[in-house]
Order: sequence, then C-alpha cells, then structure tokens
Amino acid sequence: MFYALVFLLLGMLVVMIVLSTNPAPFYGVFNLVLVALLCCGASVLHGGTFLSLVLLMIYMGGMLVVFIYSSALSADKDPKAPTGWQVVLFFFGYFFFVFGILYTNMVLDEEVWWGVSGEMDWDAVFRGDMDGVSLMYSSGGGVLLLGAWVLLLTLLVVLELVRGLGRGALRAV
Amino acid sequence: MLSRVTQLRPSLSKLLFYPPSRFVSNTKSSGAAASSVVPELHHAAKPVEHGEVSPYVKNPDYHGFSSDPVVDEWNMRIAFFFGISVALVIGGTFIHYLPDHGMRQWARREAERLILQREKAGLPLIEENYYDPNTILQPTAEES
Amino acid sequence: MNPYITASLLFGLLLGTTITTTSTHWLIAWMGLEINTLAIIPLMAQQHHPRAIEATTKYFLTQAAAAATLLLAATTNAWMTGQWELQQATHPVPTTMITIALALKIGLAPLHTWLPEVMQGLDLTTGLILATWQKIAPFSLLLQIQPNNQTLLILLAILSMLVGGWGGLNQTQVRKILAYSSIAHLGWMVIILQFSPTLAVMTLALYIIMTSSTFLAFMMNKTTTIGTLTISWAKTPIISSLMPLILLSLGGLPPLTGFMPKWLILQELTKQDLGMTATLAALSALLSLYFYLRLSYAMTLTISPNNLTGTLPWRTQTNKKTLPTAILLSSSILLLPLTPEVLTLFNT
Amino acid sequence: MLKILIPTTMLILATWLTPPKWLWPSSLLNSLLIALTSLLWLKNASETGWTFLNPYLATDPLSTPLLILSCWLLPLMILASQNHTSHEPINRQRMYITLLASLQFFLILAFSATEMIMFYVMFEATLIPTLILITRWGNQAERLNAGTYFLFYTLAGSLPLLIALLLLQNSNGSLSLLMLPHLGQLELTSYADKIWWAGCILAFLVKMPLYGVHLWLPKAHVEAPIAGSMVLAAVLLKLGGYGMMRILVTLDPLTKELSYPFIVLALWGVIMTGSICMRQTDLKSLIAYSSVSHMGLVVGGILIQTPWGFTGALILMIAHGLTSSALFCLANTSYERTHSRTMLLARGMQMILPLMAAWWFIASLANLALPPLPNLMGELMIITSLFNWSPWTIGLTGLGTLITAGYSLYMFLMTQRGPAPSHLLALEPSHTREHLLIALHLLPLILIITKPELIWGWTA
Amino acid sequence: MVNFAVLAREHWMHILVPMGFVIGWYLDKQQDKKLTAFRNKSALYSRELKPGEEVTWK
Repeated sequence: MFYALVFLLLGMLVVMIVLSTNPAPFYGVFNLVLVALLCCGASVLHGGTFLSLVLLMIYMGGMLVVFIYSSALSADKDPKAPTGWQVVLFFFGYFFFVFGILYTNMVLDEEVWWGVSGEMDWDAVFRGDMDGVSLMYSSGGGVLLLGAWVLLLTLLVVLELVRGLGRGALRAV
Repeated sequence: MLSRVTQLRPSLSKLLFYPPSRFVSNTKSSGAAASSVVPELHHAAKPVEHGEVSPYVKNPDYHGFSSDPVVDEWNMRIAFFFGISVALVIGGTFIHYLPDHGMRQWARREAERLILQREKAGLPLIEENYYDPNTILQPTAEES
Repeated sequence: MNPYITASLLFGLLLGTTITTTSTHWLIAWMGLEINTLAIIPLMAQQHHPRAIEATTKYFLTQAAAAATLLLAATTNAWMTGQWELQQATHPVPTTMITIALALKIGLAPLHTWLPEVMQGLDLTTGLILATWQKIAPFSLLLQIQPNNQTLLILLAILSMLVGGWGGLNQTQVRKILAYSSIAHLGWMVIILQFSPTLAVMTLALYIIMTSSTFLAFMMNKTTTIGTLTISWAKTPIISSLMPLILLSLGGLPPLTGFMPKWLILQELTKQDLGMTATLAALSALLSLYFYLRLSYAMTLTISPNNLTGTLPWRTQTNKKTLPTAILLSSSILLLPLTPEVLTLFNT
Repeated sequence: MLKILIPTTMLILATWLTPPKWLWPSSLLNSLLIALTSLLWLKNASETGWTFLNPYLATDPLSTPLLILSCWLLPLMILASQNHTSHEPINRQRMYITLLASLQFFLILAFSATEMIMFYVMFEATLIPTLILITRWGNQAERLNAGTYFLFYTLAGSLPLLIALLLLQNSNGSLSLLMLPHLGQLELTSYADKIWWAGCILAFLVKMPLYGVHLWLPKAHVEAPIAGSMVLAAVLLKLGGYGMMRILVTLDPLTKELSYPFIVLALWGVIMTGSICMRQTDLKSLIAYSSVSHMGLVVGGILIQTPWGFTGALILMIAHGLTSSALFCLANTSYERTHSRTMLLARGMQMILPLMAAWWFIASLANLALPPLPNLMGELMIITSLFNWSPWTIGLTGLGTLITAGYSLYMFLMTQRGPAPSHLLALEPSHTREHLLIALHLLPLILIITKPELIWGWTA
Repeated sequence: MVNFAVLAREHWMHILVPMGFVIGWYLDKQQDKKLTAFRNKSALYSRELKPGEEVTWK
C-alpha cells in the first residue's frame, strides 16, 4: 500500500515536469488530465474516497472541457510535438533538479522522509471529507450559496473575456 | 500743467501726439551730444500705429488707475482719501494718543513712588533680595 | 459590455470586499479576495486593446500568485496553530508570509513593479476602481493580523515611500504617476499600521477621497498624458483651477487635507521614538511632491503669458455626473480643520 | 482678533461680488479700512505682554508690529498690481486679489498664533498663495523653476521642523507660546538633541535666507510679479525671523555653542551678498541680494539672544520690510515702462521722471540706513550687540554697512544720473498711483521715527 | 439727489467688509466676556470692589 502511494506521488511529479516542458499547449493540457487522475489515486489511499470520487467526476469533467476548448481555440495547425533536443534538456534539467533536492534531503540527512503522516485507514468509518460534505448542507449553507454564485460569476467572466473575438480569447484583435 | 494747456487750446492737442520736444532742453550750451539728439528726436517719434495705445495718450489726466476716466478719478480720490487722510492721519493720531504703550509711563511712576517710599523707610534704594529672606522658610543647615 | 454583465461584475466586486472585511476565517477571506480579482478581470479587459489585455494578464498573475501564497500561509498557520482564526495568526512564519502576500496584492515597494504597467493599461474608470477599491480588502486583512515583526513593516513602508517618490519623477503618463503616488501613500499607511490602526484606516479613507477626486478630474478632461493636461483649462476651467490644490493636497501641504494624515502619522512615529524614520518619511514626501508640482504646472500654472500653440478643444457640456466630483474635490481640500472629528470617525 | 480676520474673509468674498468697474477701488478701500483697524493691536498695556487673547490667537509686543506691517501691505499690493493686471480677464484679476487677501489671512494667523504647531501650519500655508502668485503671474518661463526652488527650499527646511516640534510636544507636554518660556529646562545633552536643535532652527534660517541657503530668494524675487516680490520681501522673510525669536526660548542651553556657525555664516553673508550687489546688472536681483544681506544682520542679531539683539532685529525687520518693498515698487515702475530689468537699459531716469528720482533717492537712503530712519536704529543696535558679543564682529558688520552704502549709491547713480538713453525719451510720465504707492511706503517709515517704542518688541 | 435704490443695487457689496468688522467685534466681545467670566469670583482672592471700580482688572 505504501509503495503504491509513493508511486502515485512520484508519478504526479514526473507528469508535472512533462507538463512544464511541453512546448505546445495541445499536448500540455493532456498532462493536466493525468495529474488529476494521479491526485485522485493518492487521495483515495489517504482515506478520502468520497473526495476523490467527487474530484474525479467534477474536476475531470471540467478538465476535459478545458482540454477540448484549448485544443479547439489554440487551433495551431501543426502543434509542435515534444521533440527536439532542448525539450530533452529541459526534461532532464527539471528531473535532476527536483530529484537532486529529494536526494540531498532524504539520503544525506538520514531523516526518513518517505513516511506518510495521517491515518492510512482507507476503510475507516469516520472520514474527514464526509463531515465536510454534511456540514456544507447544514450550517455551511451560506458558503454553498456563495460557492454557487462564484461559479456563476466565473462563467460570466469567461464568457465576457472570450465574447465576440474571432480567434482565441487572449489574442486581442 | 500739460493737461491744462491742451484744454485751453484744443488746436494744440494735435501736437500732443508728437511728444513735445520740451522734454529736452534746446539751449545750445548742452554740447554736441544733446544737439545731435534734438533733430533726430523729431522724425524718430512718429506715432507708431501698434494696437495697444497707453491710456495716458487717450486721457491726459490719467492717474494710473484705469482707462475709464470716471473710475480713474474716483479711484484716485478713494486711494488718497483713505490712504493718506484716513489710514495715515487718523491712524497716526490714534497711535500718538495711545495710552502708555508697553506700560512705560506706569513703570516710571511706580519706580519713582518706590524710591520715595524706600527713602522714607531708610532702606537702601535697591538690594539683592526682593523678598525679605527671613520671611521665607528655608531648609535648615543639616537638612539640605 | 452589456449592462447586466457589468452590474453582476460590480456586484461581484462589492461581494468580494465585504466577504474579506467581514470574515474571521482565513479560507473565506481568501475566497473574498479571489472573487474580487475575478470580478475585475473582465472590467479591465473590456477594451480589447493589446496593452489592456497585457495589463489584465499581469494583474491576474500577480493577484493569483499573492492569493496562492496567502492560502499557503493560511493553511500552514492552521496546521501549526490548529485554528483558522484571522486575529490569532500569531506564528511568525505564516504572519510574514501573509504580510508579503498582501504587500504584493496592494503593491508595496519591493513588490510594486506590476502596479504602474497595469494602471497604464487600464482606462481611467477601472484605474480608479483598482487604485481605491481594490486596496480596501487586502488592507483590512493587514489590519487584523498581529504584525509581530516591526522591521519588515517599516522596511516595506520606507521603501515604498522612496520608490513611490523616485518612480514617479520620470513619468509623463498621468496614470503611471498616479500609480506611483498610490505606492507612496500606501507606504504612509503601512508605516503606521502597527502603532495605531485608527490612523492607518483614516489615511486609507483620505487617500481614497483624494485619489478618486484626482481620477474623476482627469476623467472629466479625458487626459492620459501630461501633454493633454495643458489644454484642460480650456475644457474644464473650474476643475483645472482647483486641480493644483488637489495635487498639492495629495503631496501633503499644510492648509489642505493631505497634511492631516502626514501630521498625525509623524506625531505617532515621534511618540514611538522613531524620530529618524519620521524625518526620512517626511523628506520622501518631498519627492512625490515634485511630480505633483510638475502636474499642476502642466495643468494650470503655465497659461498666463504664453499662448498655446495647440488648437484649443471645444468646451462641450459634460454628460458625466459632476456631483461626486464636486463633493470629493471640495472634501479633499477643506478637511484639515476637521481633524478631531475625522479621527473619532475612524476610531477602531 | 476676529475684528481683522472676518473682514479679510469678507474682502475675499467681496472681490467676487463687486462689478468689474469698481473691483480695484472697492478692494483698495476695504483693505485700507482693514489696515486702519489693524492699528488697534497697538493698544497693549498688560503686564504679561499677551493681549487680544482668544483660545488660539493672541498678540504680543513682538508680533504686533509684524501683524500691522502685513495688514498695511495688502492695500499697497493692490495699489501696486493694478497696472499689470488690468489687461487680464476680469476673473483672473479677481483670483489675483483673492490670492493676495488669502495670503494676508494666513499671515495674520501665523503671526498671532499662540500654538507653535498652528504657527507651523500657517507658516507653510503661506507657501501656496505665494507659489501660485509666482508661477502664474510671473513674466518669464523661469518662473516655474523659481516656484519649484522656492517651494522645495522652504519645505526641505520646514519638514524637520515639524518633527522637532512633535518631539518637543512629546517631551514637555504643550507647545503653547504662552507657556513655552515657563516650561521646565529640557536636559539637552545627547547628540540627537543637537540634531533636534538644528532641526528647529533650520526651517527659519532657510526662510530668513541665511547666506548658505539663500539661492531661492533672488530667483523668486526676479520672477515674481510686483505684489509677489513685495510680500516676499516685506513679510515672508520676517516669518523666519519671528519664528526663530519664538523658538529660541526653548533651545536655551544649546544655543550658546551651536549658534556659532550660523552667526559666522550670517555675517559672512552680509559681506558676500553686499559685494554681489556691487556687480549686479539686474535691478530686481540687486534689491533681492540687498535684502539677503540685511536679513543676515537680523539673523546675527537674533542668534546672540541679547535684549538689544532682539530689539534691533525687530526694528530692522520692520524698516527693511518697508524699504525693500518700496525699492521693488520703484523697480517695478521702471520695469513697467521699459519691460527690462537690466539697469543698463533703464538708466538716466532722472531726466525723464524727475519726481520718481526723488523717491529713488529717499528709498536708497533708507536702504543704506540714513540716521533718523529706523533702519539705522535697527542696524546700530544689532552692530553694538554683536560687538558686545565679540569685538571682532565690528570688522564684518562695519564693512557690511560700508558695502551697503556702496551698492545703494551704485544703484541710485546707475538708474537716475547720467544722460538719458535715446530709446527712453518717449516714456509715460509717472502717474499719481505710483507716487501714492511709494509715499504710502516711506511715510510710515518716517512716522515711526517719532514713536519708535512701537517696534521695540519685548524690551520695555 | 442720491437715489438710494440705485445706490443699494450697485454698491450693496461694499457693506460686506464693515459688516464683517462688526461681526468680528461682537464675537471678540463675547470671547472676552467668556474669558473673564470668573473675574473676582474666586473664593481665595475675591474682594469687594472699591467704590469707583466696577471690575477688579480690565
């Protein structure tokens, strides 16, 4: 179980690096989807099954929409595939940078850095995220309403930003 | 004096526009410099037709206040009446008859009275202690 | 922009600030700030002009970074002290992080470089909102956290006063000058923040009155560079005759309102035995006074003998509402005699 | 006190209500009435010295002459600036008179303030009207530069003063001038207290122009319109002297040593500015430098803190106020005719305006301190008190008076005597307004000779 | 004969400054009265006025 969690977290790290080294947004966005998947896995192992379920459905839904939108709007004919030597250079640069820090911290200081704090009881009855959800429908109703209004506002903002523009949101003309 | 001359003999006012040469003494004794000045003066001072003509030329009794003669006259009257006769004369008399500025007369009378009193009482005219020392409760030797 | 969307966005702005000012929970306060940023983005980008878009993205990036640091600091604070109370943020590390995040949000000195470019990209109305309304929410958070490290706040304040002064000297764009003047004024507020919050709130209120009156006056003339200022006496003679007084009041000259915050702040600083800091602060006010003077020279004081070579604009009837401008203009000149009342008004 | 303040505000109101025809006469009339009522302040027969008390304002033998001088100056300024503003639109003329009246309002509040901070606020409040006067109605493009110099020199000096006053208020409670002499002796020992002392004095030295920081004065005088340079010469410099006299009371133990450099600088300034005047080509800057040198004497008189020093300083302040303002009016009459301040162009005026030459003669005699005039009384008192302070100063002050006589003579000869240049022959004759203006300057100067104790200040 | 209507209509503003002086004089009088309210009222130093005096100090 412990090694599965380590694998998931490391996976998130690698995908983040790939995301940041990707020249074309077209491929970059796909990595975002991967990050979301791995994050759901990690939170399941932490006992937040409901949270990861909600995360998976809503976040993935939203992310897919973003993926389609950005691929449609970026619309550059030949998206540069992640080839070329400087991408590799970037990748290994980031890789060694991150793992360098991990290595110095973990190995040299002899401190066990891999341990996971917090309970590993993925089958426990009292889960933190359940209380949160129930709270939201009882006393936290106001925050729920607030959240709803903010979502509507974001929708308005995004619509306003892209209204009436021929090609792409942030290309002004 | 110049203004009265023009009122008496309007025919002279045409001359007014040529600034009269009387400003420059035309006696010959003033040496070559002055004489060379006189002839050149006449033809130099043509009335030059630039737009803005000084109010003095239009109204010879111009007192320097404003171009409208009536206001000019009234302004001069106000300035002189309130300036000299009210502010200076009335102000001066007020200052002159100010009672005892800075209490100098009182101080002098007080000093003379005190000197007479001290002479009568046989005290020295002036001494160090303004108050009689033994009336003041001073800390005894061992306390201080 | 169609009016409904503008209405909802402005409502979003109001909502965000009220949430932040009224909340006691770090997360809700952070959410209020986010709503604020979110609501102003389309207002800023409504002109679809490349510089406006660039300003919007810069603004969004800085505010998002600041909000992220704030969230990080709030969560670490919750993790260390176990509670989300706004007032009890006592642990030094998160407090410093929060102060720096809020400094970035309102544009204090070392983190101010985004403010002039963003202000330059906006039109004057959004600039007004940015310079006055957007400072209230972060400032209310700054007021509530216990500032435990004195040197950080004084350093931020002195640096922003100096940068506010020096930065503005070399500008010809009016909006950039106003951005640098807002940096300098925020420096004045932050220097007094830890000693007496009342004074800080009062300075913020007076700053808002004076800056909004300057912005409204410039909106009446639609001026964006010093050059267009010179013909403002033909378009709006009354306002351009009052403008030197407003600009000198922003600079802090005595008989005008701007002197009241400076005087009380200097008094508070001398009470805290910070005599030298007070002198440094006072002399840095001279720097910003210089470019106020240059603005007022350009606006009114160059007219009498030389006639303008440029063609004078027509004086059209302004359709703008002039009542708020009038109230703000007169209040930003004449409030000095009311110092005790204004002080009790803001007595927190 | 309100007997003068409320009419001044009414004067500002009245300027905007009178019809254009009667604007200048009515404002002249009203300001002369205010000047007359200001003479009421001379009636002070009270032991404490403070009369006409109200919670914020009070007059004292030291502030009364300065108050009357500033009240007396408003009508003269209105009289003097009638000609050069007559071509401007009527609203700008009204704004001009409002500025002059508001400047006088601030000056009255400054001179009669009982609270040091109120004095500071009003001391700074006089900056704005003067700045607008200089930069808006000045005649050359350099007036903007002069305005900036004027504002920043005074502000750079007076901001440390604000901090010093706040520190003083913290350490001994109140700053009220009535209480200042009776407050306990501050123990001024540490290095910071010396900086505090310098902070207190610097603002007034800059305003007073001490020789080292006097660069703003010639610029401001040369660029200002006639009313601006009149009020600058006559009253604004005295603000510095008055403030110094008021604040020296609390700086007591330190002043003996710390005032050395400033006295030396002041006396050296007398010689230096005197010699600068000798070689001046511009008439107005000559008079400006002459007022710097006279004020150097006043600074010397004040800083040695002897009764005679204070009295001499006050007399010289009043006398110099009237004389230099008269000189500026004379310079303005020739400027309004020849539109140039260089003395080379406007020489030989006696041939053209003979009566004006008489006024020039009396004014320059007053400037070089002719015996009966109060100028001499003031200068003599200062020179004797400086001599008592240290005999070597007689060298500097003696040479100073010699040089003053020199440049006054040079000014008089250059502008009046000699052949009239050909381009000056068609000048306008001197009008009654100008004669009245100079008369109203010099008559009070001569009248003071009969009752000098008005301007003796504290020494009974 | 001076027609007062015209005089009033044209010169009414000249009354402003003298009226200001009267107001100022009245306010000063009130102020002095307020400041000297406790003259000769103190328990320690108050004395009965001499015949000619109507006030202890002016």
